Amino acid sequence: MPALVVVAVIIAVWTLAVVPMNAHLTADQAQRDGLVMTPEAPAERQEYSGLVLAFKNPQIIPLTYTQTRPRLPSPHQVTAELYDSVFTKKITSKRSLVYHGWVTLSATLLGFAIGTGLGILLAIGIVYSRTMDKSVMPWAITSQTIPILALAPMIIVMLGAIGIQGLLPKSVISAYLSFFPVVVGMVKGLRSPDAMQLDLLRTYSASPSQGFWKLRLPASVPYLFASLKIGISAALVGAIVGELPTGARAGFGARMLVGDQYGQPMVTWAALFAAAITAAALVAILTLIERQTLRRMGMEAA
Amino acid sequence: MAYVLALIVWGFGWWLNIRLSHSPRADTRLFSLLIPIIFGLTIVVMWEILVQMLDISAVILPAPSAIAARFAVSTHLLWADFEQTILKGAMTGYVLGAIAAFAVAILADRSPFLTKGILPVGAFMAALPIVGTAPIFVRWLGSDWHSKAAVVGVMVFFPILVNTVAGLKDSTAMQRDLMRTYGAGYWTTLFKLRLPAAMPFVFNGLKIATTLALIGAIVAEFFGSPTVGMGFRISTSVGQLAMDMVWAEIIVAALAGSAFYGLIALMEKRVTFWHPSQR
Amino acid sequence: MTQDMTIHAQGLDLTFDTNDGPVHALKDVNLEIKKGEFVSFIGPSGCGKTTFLRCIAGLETPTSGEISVNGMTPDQARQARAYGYVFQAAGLYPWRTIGGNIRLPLEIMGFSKSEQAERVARVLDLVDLNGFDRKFPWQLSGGMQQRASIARALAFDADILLMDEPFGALDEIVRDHLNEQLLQLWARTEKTIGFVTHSIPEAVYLSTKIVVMSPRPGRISDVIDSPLPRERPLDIRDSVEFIEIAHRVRDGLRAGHIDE
Amino acid sequence: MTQDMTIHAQGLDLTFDTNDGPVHALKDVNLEIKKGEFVSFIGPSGCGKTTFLRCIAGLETPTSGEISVNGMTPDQARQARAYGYVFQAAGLYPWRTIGGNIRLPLEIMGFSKSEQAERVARVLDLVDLNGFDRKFPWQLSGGMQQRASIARALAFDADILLMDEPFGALDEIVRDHLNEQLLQLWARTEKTIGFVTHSIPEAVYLSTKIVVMSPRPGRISDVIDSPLPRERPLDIRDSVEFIEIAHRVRDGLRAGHIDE
Amino acid sequence: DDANSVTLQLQWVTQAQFAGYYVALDKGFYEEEGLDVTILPGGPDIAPPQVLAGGGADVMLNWMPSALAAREKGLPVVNIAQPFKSSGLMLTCWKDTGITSVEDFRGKTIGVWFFGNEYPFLSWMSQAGIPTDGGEDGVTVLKQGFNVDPLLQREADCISTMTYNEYGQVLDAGVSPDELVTFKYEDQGVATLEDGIYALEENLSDPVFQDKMVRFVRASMKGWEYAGANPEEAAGIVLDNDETGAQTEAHQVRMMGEIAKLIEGSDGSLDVADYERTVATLLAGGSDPVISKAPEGAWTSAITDAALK
Ligand SMILES: Nc1ncnc2c1ncn2[C@@H]1O[C@H](COP(=O)(O)OP(=O)(O)OP(=O)(O)O)[C@@H](O)[C@H]1O
Ligand SMILES: Nc1ncnc2c1ncn2[C@@H]1O[C@H](COP(=O)(O)OP(=O)(O)OP(=O)(O)O)[C@@H](O)[C@H]1O
Ligand SMILES: Cc1ncc(C[n+]2csc(CCO)c2C)c(N)n1
Ligand SMILES: [Mg+2]
Ligand SMILES: [Mg+2]
Repeated sequence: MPALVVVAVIIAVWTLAVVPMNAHLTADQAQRDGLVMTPEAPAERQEYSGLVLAFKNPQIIPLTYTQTRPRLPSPHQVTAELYDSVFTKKITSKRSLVYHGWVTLSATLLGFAIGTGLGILLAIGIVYSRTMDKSVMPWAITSQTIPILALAPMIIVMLGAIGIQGLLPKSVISAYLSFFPVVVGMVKGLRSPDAMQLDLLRTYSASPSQGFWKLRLPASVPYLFASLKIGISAALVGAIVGELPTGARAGFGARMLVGDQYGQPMVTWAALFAAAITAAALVAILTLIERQTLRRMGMEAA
Repeated sequence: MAYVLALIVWGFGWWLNIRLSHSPRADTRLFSLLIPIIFGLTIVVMWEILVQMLDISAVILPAPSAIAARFAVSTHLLWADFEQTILKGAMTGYVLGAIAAFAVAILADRSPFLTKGILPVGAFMAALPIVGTAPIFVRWLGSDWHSKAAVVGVMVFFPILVNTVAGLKDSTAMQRDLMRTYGAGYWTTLFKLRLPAAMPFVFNGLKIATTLALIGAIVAEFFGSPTVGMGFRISTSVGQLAMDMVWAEIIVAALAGSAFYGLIALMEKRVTFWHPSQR
Repeated sequence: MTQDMTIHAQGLDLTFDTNDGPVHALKDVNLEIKKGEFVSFIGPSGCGKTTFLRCIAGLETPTSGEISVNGMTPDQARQARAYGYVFQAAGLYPWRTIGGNIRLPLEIMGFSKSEQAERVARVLDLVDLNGFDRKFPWQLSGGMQQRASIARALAFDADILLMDEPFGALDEIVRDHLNEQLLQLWARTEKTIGFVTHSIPEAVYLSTKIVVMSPRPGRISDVIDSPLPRERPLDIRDSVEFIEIAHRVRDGLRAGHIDE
Repeated sequence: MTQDMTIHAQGLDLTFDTNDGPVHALKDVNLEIKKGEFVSFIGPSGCGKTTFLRCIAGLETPTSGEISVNGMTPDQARQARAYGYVFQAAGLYPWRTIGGNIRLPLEIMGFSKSEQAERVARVLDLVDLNGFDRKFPWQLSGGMQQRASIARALAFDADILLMDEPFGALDEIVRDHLNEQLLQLWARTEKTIGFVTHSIPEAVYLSTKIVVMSPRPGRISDVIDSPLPRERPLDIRDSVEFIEIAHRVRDGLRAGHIDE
Repeated sequence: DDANSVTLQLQWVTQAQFAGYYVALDKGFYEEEGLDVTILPGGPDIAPPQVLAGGGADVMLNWMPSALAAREKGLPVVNIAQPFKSSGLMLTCWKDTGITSVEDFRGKTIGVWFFGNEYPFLSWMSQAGIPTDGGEDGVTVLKQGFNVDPLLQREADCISTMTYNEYGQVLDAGVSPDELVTFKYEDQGVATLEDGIYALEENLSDPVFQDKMVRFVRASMKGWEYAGANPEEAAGIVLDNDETGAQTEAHQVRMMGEIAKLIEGSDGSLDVADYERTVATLLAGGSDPVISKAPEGAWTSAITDAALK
C-alpha cells in the first residue's frame, strides 16, 4: 500500500516534530514539578527555539510526548483518543465520534446532493444560455469569494426566522461550498467536445437536448467526477463550518470548538482526523464509482 | 406589492441581458463587463426594494444604500483590512500552497507508487476543515498573518495538486509515443509535453483555489488576529450588529476575489489558447 | 432554379481569420449538383475541399455568395436531416462502442430499437466489421475506425451523402470493395453524393461529375462531366474513356500545382 | 547476427486484452531488415501493420518473441535516438505552431537555435508548407497537418525512419513529389526506412523489400525482394518488372482477404 | 402554542454559566409554569440580538454593553431580568512580565474578546488614558480566540478570562496562581453587567408575551436558586444537556461554584445602581464611546416585579 508508506513517513516526521513543538510548555511544566531547567526564567526560554531548548534540557524530551495540553499531540495520543471515542463508546452515545460523525455526515450528504444538483443545473444553464454564461458565471465566482463564516449566521438567522432549523441550514452552507467546483468542472466538461464531435451532431440536426445527452454529458463525465471529489470535501467542510453558528451542538465542528475552548486538544485533533478520514472515505467511494463508470464507458485506458 | 415590483425589476434586467448577450457585440470586452454588471445591479435594486418596502431590520439585512454609505466613509479602514488579510495572508498562502502543490504533483507523478500514496493523503488534507486547522495554526504561528497564510496554503494545496496530477496524465497516447520515439527523458517529456498539456487542468485548480484562499484568510481571523483584518472586522462588526460594515467587507472580498479570479482566468486564456474550451 | 437541382452554389467566398492574418480558403466558387449525381472533389491538399463540403452541410458560413440545398438554405436542409457526413478523421465518440457509435444517428432520428439493431448489423457487415460491434474505438486500427465512421453515415438514409476522403486509410482491395458497394448503394437509392478523394482512378470510377480544385485561394479549375455509363464494372478502369478522363483530371491537378 | 542487420524480429507474438476477450494482433512474425533497406508493409486494414511498426520502435512490447534493432533492444535504440516516426494520424501538439512542432525534436536533441531555424525552413519547403510556419495545427487542412508531421520526422537525421501511411491523405501529385523526395533522401543518407502504405504502386515504386501481411491474427504472408535498381525514375512504373511485382503483391493481398 | 412557548438564545455553548436555565428545564420548573421552553446554545458566530431580531428566539442572554450597543443600532432590546449580580470578567497576566498595575500595561500585548465583548476593556483603557493602538506607551490588542493559548504560549502578556472558565483553564494547564496577576473588572470599577435576560421592546407591549416572560423569569430564577444550592447536581444537569459530549465533570463543577458567586445577591431584578454604573462606564469610552448617550427604556422592572410578587 503506497498510501501507507507515505503515511508512515508523515507520522515519522510528525513524531520528531513533537519534541521542538512542545519543548517550551513541557519545560515550564517540568520546572513547576521541580526539575531544573536552563535557562531558568520561562520568559527567557522563549528566546530559544524548541529544538535548542530540548537540546539544553534532554530530560524533557520523553515528557514532550505525554503532555495533556500539547501544542502538537504525539501520534499515539491522537490515535488513542480516536480509538477511545470511536470504538469504546456506544455509537448512540454523545461521547462517541461515530454519533457525531453521523450528525455531520447527514448534513454533508444532503448539502452535497443539493450543491451538486444545483451546480449541474447551473452549468447546463451556463453552457446553453449565452445570457446566463455572460451574467451568472461572474457572480457564481463572486459568490465564492464571500466568506461563508460571515454569511452563515445571517443565513441561519434568516432560515430560523421562517422556522427552518436543524439539518437544512447546515446543508445550505454545505451546498454553498460544494456547488462551485461542480459548476466550474461541469462547464469545462460540457464544453470539452471538440469541433468535429459537435459538427457530427449538427449534420444530424440533433436537438439541443440530444446534444446534451449524447455528447456533452458523456464527454463531461471525467470532469464531473474530478469536481465531485473536490465538492464532497467542500461539502463536509461546509457542514462542519455550519455547526458553529447553529449553536455548536453536535457533530465534528462542535467537538473541535469545544475541545479548543476547554483546553482539550486531543478532542479537537481526534475530531479533525475523524473528519478527514470521513472525507477520504467519501472520496474513495466516489473514486470507486468513477472507475466503474469510466470502465463501463470504455474511457479508463484511453 | 414589493414582490411584484421586485419581479418587474428582475424581468427588465433579464430582458436587457438577453438582448445584450445576443447582440453581435456580445463578445467585446465592454459587453462582457456590462452584462454581469447589469445582472448585479438588477439584484441590488431588487434587494433595496425588498428591504425598504418590507421594512427588514438593518440588523439582519441592511439596504444596499446603507452599505454604500458605510463603504464610502470607511475606505481607509477597509484598505488596511484588505492589506492585512488579502495581500499578506491570502496571497502569501496562495503562492506557497501553489508552489508546494506543484512540487508535490511533479514528485508524485514520477512514480505511480507515489501518486497512489500522495493523492489519498492530499485528499485527507483537503478535508481538514478550516474550523479545526485555524485554531491550531494560530496556536503555532501566532495571531498575525503568518498563521492565516498557513491556513490558506493548506486549503489551496489539494485542488491544485489533484488538478496538476490529472493534467500531467492528460496527454494522448500518440503524443506520449512521439516523445518516446525521440528517446526523450523524463524532464524533457515533462517540459515539452506534459506540462503544456496539463495547463488547462492546472488553471482549473488555480481558479478554484483563488476563492478558497480568500475564504481561508478571512475565516481564520475568527480564531485569533490582531485588531485589523477583514475577518476581524467582520466578526467584530457582527457582534456590534454593524451589518453595514459586514457587508462593506463582503463587498471588498467579492471585488478582490473576482479581480483575483479574473487575473488567473486571463492568464489561462493566454496560456491555454489552444484548448477547445478556449476557442 | 429547377426542382431537381439539389445543390446550387454561386459566387461562394470564404476567408478564415487566423492569428497571422486572413486565409482565403474559397474564392468565387460556382457549382450546380443535380439530384442523384455522384460528384467527386479532387485537388491538392489545402485547396478547400473540406471547407466547401462543410459549406454545403451548413457547418461553415461563407463570407459571401449563396448556396442552396434542395431549394433551402443548408441550415434548413440540416433541420430536415438531409445529410450523411463522413469526416476526414473518424471522429468516433470514445465512450461509445463501435455499435453504439453507429447507433447514434439512429437514436437521434428516433428509429425503433429493433430497426436500430438491424441497421447496425447491416452496415457493420457492409464495411466488413462484423464482430467489432462491442469494441471501443481505441481498440481498432486506423482504417477500421474510418470504416466504422462510414458505417455510421450509411446507417440512416440521408438524401445527400457527403464524404471527406472516406477511403484514404484503406487498402486497395477493401477500397475496391467499398467503391463497388458505394456505387450499388447509389444506384439503388438515387442518393446525391459529394465525395472528396485524392485518388484520380477512384474519382473517375465513381463519379458522374468530377470537380477539380486549385489552391490558395481555393477555386474550381475544372468540372468534368463523366460520359461513363451508370453501370460500372471494375474493369471499366481499363477503358479508353476512363483513361481519357483520368488524363484530363491529372492535367487539371498539375496545372493547379504549377500555378502555385 | 551480422553487423549490418539493422532490425531482426523472431517469432513475434502480440495479444491485446480487451473488454471482450483477447485480440491476437501479431502471430509468429519473423523478419530481417538490413541497414539501408527500404521496406514497405502492405496488408488489409487491421492486420497489424501499425502494431508491428510500434514493436520495432519499442512502443509496444511483444507478448513473446524477440526483436533487436542495431543489435540493441528497441528501448535502447530509442534512447539512442535511432527513430524518426510518422504516425498514422498527424498528432501535432496543439499548443505549438507548425514551426514549433517541427522544432520540437530539434530542441530535444539539442540543436543550436540557428541550426533549428535552418532545418525547419528546409523541411517546410520539402513538404511544401512554406508560409505556414506560424499557423496552429487546427488552422490547417488534414493533409497539411499530415505533411507537417512528416516534416517533423525528417527534421532530424534519424537512422531509421518509420512511417505509418504518411501519404494517405495527400493527392497524387503531391504524393508523387514526396515519393521522389523520399527516395532521394534515402539514396543520399542510407537511412533504413519502414513504410506502411495501402497503395500497391507506391509500395513497389519505393521499396527494396515488400512485406505483405494478412489479418487476424496478423501474419507475414509474403516477403518480396524487389529487383528494381536503386535509381528509380517515375516512369519505371511502366516497366515489366514493376508490373510483375505489383501483381504478386496484389495476389498476396487478395489471398489475405479470401482467407478471412 | 404561542402563549406558552419560549425560545431562549444563550450567548455561548452549553456550560454551567447557563446552569439556571438548564436546571429549570430539567427539574420541570418551566413546565410547572405551563411553559414549553427551548434552549438554543450559542457559539462563536452567534449574535444573540440578531437572532432575536430575526425572530429565531423570544429572549436572549447578553452582556449589557452589547445589548445597549444593539439598542443604539436600532434594535430595541430591553433588560427584563438580571440574574448575574457581579461581573466575572478579568485580565490574567504573567507575573514575570513585571505587570503590577494598570500603568504597566503600556507596551504590553493583551488578548481581548471582541464580538461585542470588547466594550468594557476599551472603556477601561480610555478611562486609564492608555491608547489601544499598539504604540510605545499603549497596549497591543490581540483578538483572542476561544482558548487560553495566547497566554500559555506567551504570545500575549495578559488575556481576558472569566473567573468561572478561562481562569480555571489556565490553572488546569499547570500554572500556579502565584505565577499570575489578575485584574478583575469588578475591582477596577469598570464592571459592566453580564448575562442579563433581554426581550424585544415591541413584544413586551403584548400582555400575553409579558405574562409569558413573567413566568419564564420566575421559573428561571427558581432554577438559579436550585443550581446555587446544589452545584454538583446542576453541573450534572448541564453535562446531560451538553450534546457535544466533550465537557468534563470536574470543569463544570468548578464553573458552577464560581457562577454561584456571581449570582449571589441577585433575586433576578436589575439593580439600578449597577445599571447606572454600567452606562457610565460605557459612556466614558473616550473618542469612540460604545454608546453616545444614556439610553432610555433599556430596562424594565415590570417583569421581575410581577415574577417576584
Ligand atoms: N490498443 C489496442 N487494444 C486492443 N486492440 C488493439 C489495440 N490496438 C490495435 N488493436 C487491434 O489489433 C489489430 C491490429 O491493429 P493495427 O492497428 O496494427 O492494424 P493496421 O494493420 O495498422 O490497420 P490499418 O491499416 O487499418 O491502420 C486490430 O484488430 C485492432 O483491433
Ligand atoms: N479553422 C480554420 N482556421 C483557419 N484556417 C483554416 C481553418 N480550416 C481550414 N483552414 C485553411 O483553409 C484552407 C483550406 O482548408 P481545407 O481543410 O478546406 O483543405 P482541403 O482541401 O480539405 O485539404 P486536405 O486535402 O489536406 O484535407 C487551408 O489553407 C487551411 O489552412
Ligand atoms: C465570539 C465570541 N467571543 C467572545 C464571547 C464572549 N463570551 C461571552 S460568554 C463566554 C464564555 C466564557 O466562558 C464568552 C467567551 C462571545 N460570546 N462570542
Ligand atoms: Mg480536407
Ligand atoms: Mg494502422
